[in-house]
Amino acid sequence: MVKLVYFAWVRERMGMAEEMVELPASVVTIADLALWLAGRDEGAALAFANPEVVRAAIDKHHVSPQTPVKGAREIAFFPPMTGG
Amino acid sequence: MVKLVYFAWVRERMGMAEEMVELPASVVTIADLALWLAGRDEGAALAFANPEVVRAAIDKHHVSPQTPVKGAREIAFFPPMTGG
Amino acid sequence: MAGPVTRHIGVQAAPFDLAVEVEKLTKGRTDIGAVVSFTGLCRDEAGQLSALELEHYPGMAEDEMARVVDEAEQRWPLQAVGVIHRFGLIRPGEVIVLVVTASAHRVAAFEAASFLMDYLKTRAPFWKKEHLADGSSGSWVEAKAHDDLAAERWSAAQAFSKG
Amino acid sequence: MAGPVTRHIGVQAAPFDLAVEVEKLTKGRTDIGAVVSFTGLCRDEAGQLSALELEHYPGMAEDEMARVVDEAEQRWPLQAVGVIHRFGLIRPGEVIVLVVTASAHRVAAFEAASFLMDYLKTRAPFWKKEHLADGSSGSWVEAKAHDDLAAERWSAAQAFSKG
Repeated sequence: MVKLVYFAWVRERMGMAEEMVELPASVVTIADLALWLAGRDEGAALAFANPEVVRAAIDKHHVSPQTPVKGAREIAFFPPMTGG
Repeated sequence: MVKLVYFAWVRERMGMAEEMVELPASVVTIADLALWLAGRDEGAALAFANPEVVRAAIDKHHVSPQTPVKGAREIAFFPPMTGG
Repeated sequence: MAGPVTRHIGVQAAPFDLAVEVEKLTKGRTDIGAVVSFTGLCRDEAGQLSALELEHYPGMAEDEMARVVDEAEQRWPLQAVGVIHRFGLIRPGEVIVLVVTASAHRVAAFEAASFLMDYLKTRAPFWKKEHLADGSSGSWVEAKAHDDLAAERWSAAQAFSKG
Repeated sequence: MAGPVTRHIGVQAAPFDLAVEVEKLTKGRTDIGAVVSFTGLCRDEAGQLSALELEHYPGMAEDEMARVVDEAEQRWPLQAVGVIHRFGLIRPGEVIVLVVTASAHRVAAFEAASFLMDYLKTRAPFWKKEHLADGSSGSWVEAKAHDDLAAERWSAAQAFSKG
């Protein structure tokens, strides 16, 4: 089981702030996970409509789409940051 | 008559903060004035020992050594600035 | 450098006070020559905006800010660094973010503060949503390409200096 | 820009308070997005210095600071600018100079503050004399070549942008 957390418009489109999921064996990278989530429902499809826009973090560190998800406890998806 | 004012180590070497002088006709530029002052006494000679180091202002505006002194009411000589 | 760098990192809902934060970092020290502060404030966008809502990723926000400060400390001879970022509802005229850098010399303080802001903008997990003056909830603020470029110039500078 | 630029220029013996000066320039405004401050402090040079004595050219100091601020306002879209320079005897840990810039955007505020400091260092008529901890009067601080270079890079930037 891995904890998924969502922020800003990714959270709004997913319709939730977080969830616990069991990842299928086919999900190896962050990009695989985004694609898998996008196939679940309409909201998720909208959240990941432009997957290259969505950023990800594993255990609170920024990662690229090619990063393997194996061993992750918490995976976050969010839009490009707009703080500061 | 023109007012001459001196600052920092130029003031210390000149032995005064200001004076009123009548400029001879031979003094046309700031460089001429520095040379003329340097010839007056030992302190002044020391103040203008390296004339290219001494900066000048006419009526509170920075000027170059080539600037004519004609019409000036107040001419200042001082070292390179070290404020800030 | 005289000992370790004083640092303060804060992620908070409450406003902060510039003078208090600068004082925290510099009080009683006689080796600091330059202090640069950057304060980011909420603008009303010519009256259209009633507030910004700042969402953040708790835990990661603090961690990422600490990593950005680590990097600044490695690049410049800093004596003190403070970074505070607020979250929650912020009204026009209120402060959002503060960066304070202290160094013996001014160029290090200026560059480090500018670097910290560029990196916070593109790496710290905060997102702004607009609340409009007409009562409606506006859209999420979009990231700006020029912010990415501003952050990238520091990588280029590093690559260059490493030759 | 919303109206004229708020400006405050001061040449004074008394210390100043960062928070008060920033407040003067920004209070009640909701169009400012970024405030950068630079504070220059007297360092004790590892205990060797007991004070700096700041001499200035009254009248020209204020005029020259105003001219430098004019130039900054022409180069960047500023909303407020404050520049204060102290004279007289200043002890380690005390403030010497303050620059505050406010703009809608952070790059303008950072660049203008950095420009103002570079130009003040090379153009404002102030001179520092050291008083040493052993009671002796030290020498006049010498101007640094790198300060001239720092100021010159802005001329190069202007020539380039006009090019």
